[in-house]
Amino acid sequence: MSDALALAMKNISKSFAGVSALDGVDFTLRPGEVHALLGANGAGKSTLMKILSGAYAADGGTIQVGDRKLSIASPADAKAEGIHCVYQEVDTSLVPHLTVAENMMLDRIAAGKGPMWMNWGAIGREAEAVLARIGSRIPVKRRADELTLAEKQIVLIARLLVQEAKFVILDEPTAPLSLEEADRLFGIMDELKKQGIGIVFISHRLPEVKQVSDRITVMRDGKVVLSEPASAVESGDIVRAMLGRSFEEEYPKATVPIGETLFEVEDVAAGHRVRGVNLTVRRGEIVAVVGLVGAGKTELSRLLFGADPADRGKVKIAGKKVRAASPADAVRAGIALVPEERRKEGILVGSSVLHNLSLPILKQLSGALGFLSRLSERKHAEGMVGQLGIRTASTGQLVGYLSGGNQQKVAIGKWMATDAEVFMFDEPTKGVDVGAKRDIFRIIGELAAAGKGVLYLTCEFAEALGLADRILVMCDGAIVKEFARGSVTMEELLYYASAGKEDLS
Amino acid sequence: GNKNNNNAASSGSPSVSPSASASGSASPSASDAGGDADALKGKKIALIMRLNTGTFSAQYVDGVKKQVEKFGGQLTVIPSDNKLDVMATNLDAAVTQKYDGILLDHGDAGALTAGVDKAIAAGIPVVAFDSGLTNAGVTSIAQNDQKMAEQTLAALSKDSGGKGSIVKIWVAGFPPMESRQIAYKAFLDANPDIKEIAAFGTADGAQLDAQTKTEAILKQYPEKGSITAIWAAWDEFAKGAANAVKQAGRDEIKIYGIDLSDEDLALIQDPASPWVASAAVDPASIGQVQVRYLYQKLHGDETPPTVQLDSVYVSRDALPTDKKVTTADLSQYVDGWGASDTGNTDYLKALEQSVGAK
Amino acid sequence: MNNRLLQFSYKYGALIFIGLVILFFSLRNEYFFTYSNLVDILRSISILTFVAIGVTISLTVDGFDLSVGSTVSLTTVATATMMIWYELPLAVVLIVPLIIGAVVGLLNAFLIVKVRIPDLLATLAVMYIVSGIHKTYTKGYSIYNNMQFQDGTKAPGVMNPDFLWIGQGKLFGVPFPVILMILAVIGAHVFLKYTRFGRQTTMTGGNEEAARLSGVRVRRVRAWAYVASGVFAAIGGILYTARVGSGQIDAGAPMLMDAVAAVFVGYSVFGAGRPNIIGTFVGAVLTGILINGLTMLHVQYYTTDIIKGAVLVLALTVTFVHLSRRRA
Amino acid sequence: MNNRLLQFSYKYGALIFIGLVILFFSLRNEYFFTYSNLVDILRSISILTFVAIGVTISLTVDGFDLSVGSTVSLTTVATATMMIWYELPLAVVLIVPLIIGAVVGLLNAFLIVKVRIPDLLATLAVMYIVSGIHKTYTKGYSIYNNMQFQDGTKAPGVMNPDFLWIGQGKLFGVPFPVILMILAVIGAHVFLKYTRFGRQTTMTGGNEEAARLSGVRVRRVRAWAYVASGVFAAIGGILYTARVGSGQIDAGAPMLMDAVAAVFVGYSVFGAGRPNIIGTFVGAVLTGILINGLTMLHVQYYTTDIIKGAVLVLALTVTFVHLSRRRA
Ligand SMILES: Nc1ncnc2c1ncn2[C@@H]1O[C@H](COP(=O)(O)OP(=O)(O)OP(=O)(O)O)[C@@H](O)[C@H]1O
Ligand SMILES: Nc1ncnc2c1ncn2[C@@H]1O[C@H](COP(=O)(O)OP(=O)(O)OP(=O)(O)O)[C@@H](O)[C@H]1O
Ligand SMILES: [Mg+2]
Ligand SMILES: [Mg+2]
Repeated sequence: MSDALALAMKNISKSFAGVSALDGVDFTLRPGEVHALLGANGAGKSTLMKILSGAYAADGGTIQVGDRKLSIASPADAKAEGIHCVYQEVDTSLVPHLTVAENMMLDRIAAGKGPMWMNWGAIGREAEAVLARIGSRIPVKRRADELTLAEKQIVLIARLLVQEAKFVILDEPTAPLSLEEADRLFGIMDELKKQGIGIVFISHRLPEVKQVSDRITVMRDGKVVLSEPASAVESGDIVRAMLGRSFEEEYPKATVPIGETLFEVEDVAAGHRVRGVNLTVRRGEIVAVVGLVGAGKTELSRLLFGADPADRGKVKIAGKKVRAASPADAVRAGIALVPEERRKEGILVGSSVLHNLSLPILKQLSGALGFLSRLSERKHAEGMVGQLGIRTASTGQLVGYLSGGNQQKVAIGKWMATDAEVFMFDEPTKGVDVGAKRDIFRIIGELAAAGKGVLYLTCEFAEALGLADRILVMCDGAIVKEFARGSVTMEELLYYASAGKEDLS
Repeated sequence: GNKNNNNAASSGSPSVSPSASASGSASPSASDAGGDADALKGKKIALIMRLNTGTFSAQYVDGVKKQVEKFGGQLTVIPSDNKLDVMATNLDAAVTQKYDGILLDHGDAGALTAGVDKAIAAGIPVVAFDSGLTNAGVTSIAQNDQKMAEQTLAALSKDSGGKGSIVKIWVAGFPPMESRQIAYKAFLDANPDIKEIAAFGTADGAQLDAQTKTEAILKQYPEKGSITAIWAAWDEFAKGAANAVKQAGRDEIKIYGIDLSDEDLALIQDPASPWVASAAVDPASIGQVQVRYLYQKLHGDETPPTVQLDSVYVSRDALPTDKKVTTADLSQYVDGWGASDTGNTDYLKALEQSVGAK
Repeated sequence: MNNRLLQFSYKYGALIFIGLVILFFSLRNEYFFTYSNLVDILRSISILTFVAIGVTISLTVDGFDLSVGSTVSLTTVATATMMIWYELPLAVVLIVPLIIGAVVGLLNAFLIVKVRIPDLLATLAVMYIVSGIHKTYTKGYSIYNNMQFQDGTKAPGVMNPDFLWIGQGKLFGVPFPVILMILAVIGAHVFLKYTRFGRQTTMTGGNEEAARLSGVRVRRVRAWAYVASGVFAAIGGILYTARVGSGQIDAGAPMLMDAVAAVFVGYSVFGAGRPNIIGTFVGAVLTGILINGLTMLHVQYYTTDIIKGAVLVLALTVTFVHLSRRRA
Repeated sequence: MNNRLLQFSYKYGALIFIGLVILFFSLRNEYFFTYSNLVDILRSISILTFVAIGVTISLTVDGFDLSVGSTVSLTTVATATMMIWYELPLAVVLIVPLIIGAVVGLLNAFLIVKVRIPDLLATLAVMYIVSGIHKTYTKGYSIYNNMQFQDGTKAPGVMNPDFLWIGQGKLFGVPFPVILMILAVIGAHVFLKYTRFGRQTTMTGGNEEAARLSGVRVRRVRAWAYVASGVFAAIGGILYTARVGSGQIDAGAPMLMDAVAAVFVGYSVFGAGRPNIIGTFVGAVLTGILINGLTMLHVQYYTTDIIKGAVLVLALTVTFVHLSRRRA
């Protein structure tokens, strides 16, 4: 593990349309180490790694291995140097209508190495063998668009094994994984480490970072602010470095009086993904639905919101039956959903903050003949930006240019002025930094205090424990257990989420 | 619109006078006409067209259809959407499907020669209109495009006293258009006092395009008298130009067109319309004559390789003002229109009677 | 390059370009820049503009409508036959084509929104069907005053003069189709920009799923966009008939591509980079100016095509070079 | 409905449908199912198939190429003028059009890949330009043997008989264009499916970003797809000239929509839901069969359009109802 073989990025800078994203960043990765790269949203982690893997070109700086300078102008160049990356968004790396096997061999087909002609038989066998090595039995002939998120992640990691990777970048690989699946991933990472492969590991989950990494580098605002061996830093130091101030994780749920029953769900089901869910939410109450990834939380929220058709089930708001055949019906009945896939479903990245915020309340903002009042629209947006602390240059800014956390605030903010009584949040903190996270918790607390009902769907058990008045555990499409606030531990939640119905003995 | 290729066929060879050809082949006596008539009944005839839009085509098809029915046959119209490759294919298919006789409307020698040879080898007679075919055994009927151009241009020259500024609306790319251009050029050379001040035209959306562009030219020459006349080489152009001139109130400008359908005739008759004259062959009688020659071939007669149909000049002066005329009754007012007996024979007349009797 | 300059060229490039074209033609020909010629140009693009507004609306919800050309053809012959074959009153003559346009739009909407056939595929199929219907209906004949039928009888009717006035008349010295066009452009622009339903339309085009999850009834919005497209094409068809005074077969076929070209030129107006009504209008005006001006310069029609294509490339290059710079 | 049945109908629906159509026509007309008629059908679609293969390839990388029709027109007149105006040797006559096709493809590629104009917009502009060029080149005249020029002189050349053989000759009793077409279909299919570069093309179309990040030179791949599209259109143009024996103006214009329709029908073959060569071929065959068969049944040509549209709707409905079910 000498530094002569280490990969070093020196004095890297990059700006987008005049806005600096990276400013003189140094970063070193040694063979056989796991180097965690941390930082708040928008700190520049992904940008740095995209430069390393050739997806972006740096404005300045050098990349070298030992004393040898590399010129990385394209992903192909990076791969030729043995640098491979699993990007944050798995879907950007898979070709949906091709098979698992082909997706695994993507780089090889792309690289122009190997035979001119495709031997589909041999490719399939090789793919099966590689998958077996990491304990997966995904059928290699299945189309990539038929896989679950976790399976896609596995395919991408298997793809690394097909290559002769020397350096591997994993950009938030665990974000969509359950703890179990994450553990399996860590096993695979260990395997890679033993082979002398250097790994960059990006994650927002501090405990797992401490568990797996050898070294930790923290970025803030496009600069490196901390770089130490993992054993030498405490979580507190890391958070302080990320935010530039100290921070106590807090769940600002004020105790509010819980009112009468507001939201009743009876026997809602769709296929094998949601199998007859019953739940209630009362006024002022935050009910968390926790479960591993793929438990069916997202699907449940979509069914309740009318985004997908349910096979059966009844939904009532304040005792009145709701027939939500479409999201529009649900909105009219007083249900709001902040969906999990923020950029695709929560906001319109190509539209302004103003237009995003006013979309669900256009009716309130328009007068006779449906003409919009531009003045009240602007006032509303400005009020919301102030109230939620959305950081944006102006309300005319395109939402796509905001950072992840601020995008999420827009996705929440658009519902604030509606008549919604029931707010559903699906993984609202996914990929959101701790600062923005706290803002979001505060907003949720305020909603509860205002007598709304909140259904909070998450796979972050800690959030549920800190925030919720009641916790429902979901496993394999069904609610298997219910706990009141303070009557359950993280371990119990994990047990029921993964094992299901049997009682803990 | 109609597109033919005179260059290869008709213009080069002397035109056969209709009466000569008719008498040359009309040998059978009336007595065996009855037997012949039965043999000629129930024929399956294919009419393969390059293009089938607009009133001119529709009237032509009508002429063919009526005549075939009068002979007791059954007609299948196979248009080709202005695609020559499709037309060649349709010809091949008609041979494969063993029609008794094949009529071609427009097209192009290059595309059709091979297919026509195949048909003739298979014993299927072929009569073509405006196709420029020179295969042995084919009778090619053609309208005289140069003459139509000459007739209208001569009238233009006469009406304008041999001098003036004219606008030409014309498009290349279609053999009949190109023939008309030849006459036009000769005309300009021969009349140095007549000047072309603008020329345009496109086949794509012909009518509206002609209208829009005529408007532009009218604006460019706003003084009354600065444009003497418009010569439109195709009735689609004339219709558009007439609209533009009429709407601009430039009643001093006269329009001369070529080709004549019922639709055009109505416009020419309208005293408010600037379109005053046209030259054409009656589309229906083209069809009629073509069918007659095909039946002569079916009868086993020798038919001439080319038949030139002379065009007729039709001007508003010749038309009545008190009633609407159509191409069907135009022959009452214009000599040489319609009522053509070209290609008729005694046995064909007998055949018609025998079919009609049933 | 200077950044401000680039920004400026991006936003106003298309307009400046039109200005230069007008200047050029005005210098080359004294009659070009006259009131009556300019009004002529506007009148000449009125039909195209209506069709192009329809295309713009369907493109706004990210749906390409290839069937507008055949809708123009169908409504053209429908309008003409109602007067000439059946002598129906003016009101009927005006309303039925609009209904036809709406029905074609609904058919498109049904295939795209319900059956979920991608827009290009569905509207291509409808294009064939509608085009077949209009030719079958008239048996390939053009429709004109007292037209002659195959059986020797004549059609009883003629074009209603009030109807023709729609295409040929003037109001306060301005051709009526021009007035209609300007009203339509303003109306469509105001609608898309300043009304609730218009906003929902643009937002649906921006990201359908996100709009749906914000409570917008996106299927309804998309359906209405196709209906609007069909109705605008139908108005185009009515104007066409009134302008040429007869019902021509296949009249609308060449209009599709011209309308699409106008909409695409419009992408570059104010640097929008997306379909927008004002841009479409500017695109149509540019088309009209080019055809008029080049005709006065006696440029052959085929050369006009090259110039049209080159202008399109130029306008789009300015816009998209800029857009992709901003993105990168 | 039974799920297996649905799955089956989805995969084989289009093929079964064609089978039924063939059966129907065979029963109705004794001449339909004869060797010579079937061969005629294949020959009739050979040009269309070449153009459609080009469209398929560009659609494979998710790029719509509207310029193929005008490329056919340009290469048609280029081929004819080389023989008739300049009497050039056969080799030149065959190679130059291919180069022209490639150049048009490169122009498209440049605008789309470099300037980043969206595909539809760029190829529409190129369509106008190429169409203008080909008409300007011949001044709007069609090119035929010893054609007459405006100045009264005549062109020196005629079509080369060897050249005509390409479009009209037979090899082992099979028309040569049919042989060429079959080779092209097999070649393009094998290329896309079994070669590395072919897979890179499919990958790029499936997810450009993923392909790029895997090291595929996606810009190069997309560029080549447009070049291929242009070259296939050029072959179509050569075949067209050889088939009709003259250089017709605007010959290719109607081919665009027909080719697109064939490609779209192809989406439903084997339930691919995306462009694929075999599907395109099947789509072209279906077009040929319908036109041939319906003509034999004395169906009016305008009705054929309706049927073509209806068949397109049917084929697409089966595919996309299924695809959206799977998605839901
Ligand atoms: N393509 C782009 N165009 C413009 N700005 C960009 C682009 N990509 C990233 N940025 C900006 O660069 C900065 C760094 O973003 P980056 O994605 O690297 O952050 P990150 O640390 O990975 O955050 P996260 O934890 O949310 O993934 C942010 O301000 C972001 O908005
Ligand atoms: N469109 C679909 N087709 C097939 N399976 C699906 C589809 N959507 C979801 N699933 C599967 O249904 C199950 C429930 O998924 P869902 O997204 O609701 O889970 P979740 O608990 O919300 O997890 P996540 O944290 O990933 O959102 C998972 O196994 C998922 O892979
Ligand atoms: Mg990131
Ligand atoms: Mg989820």
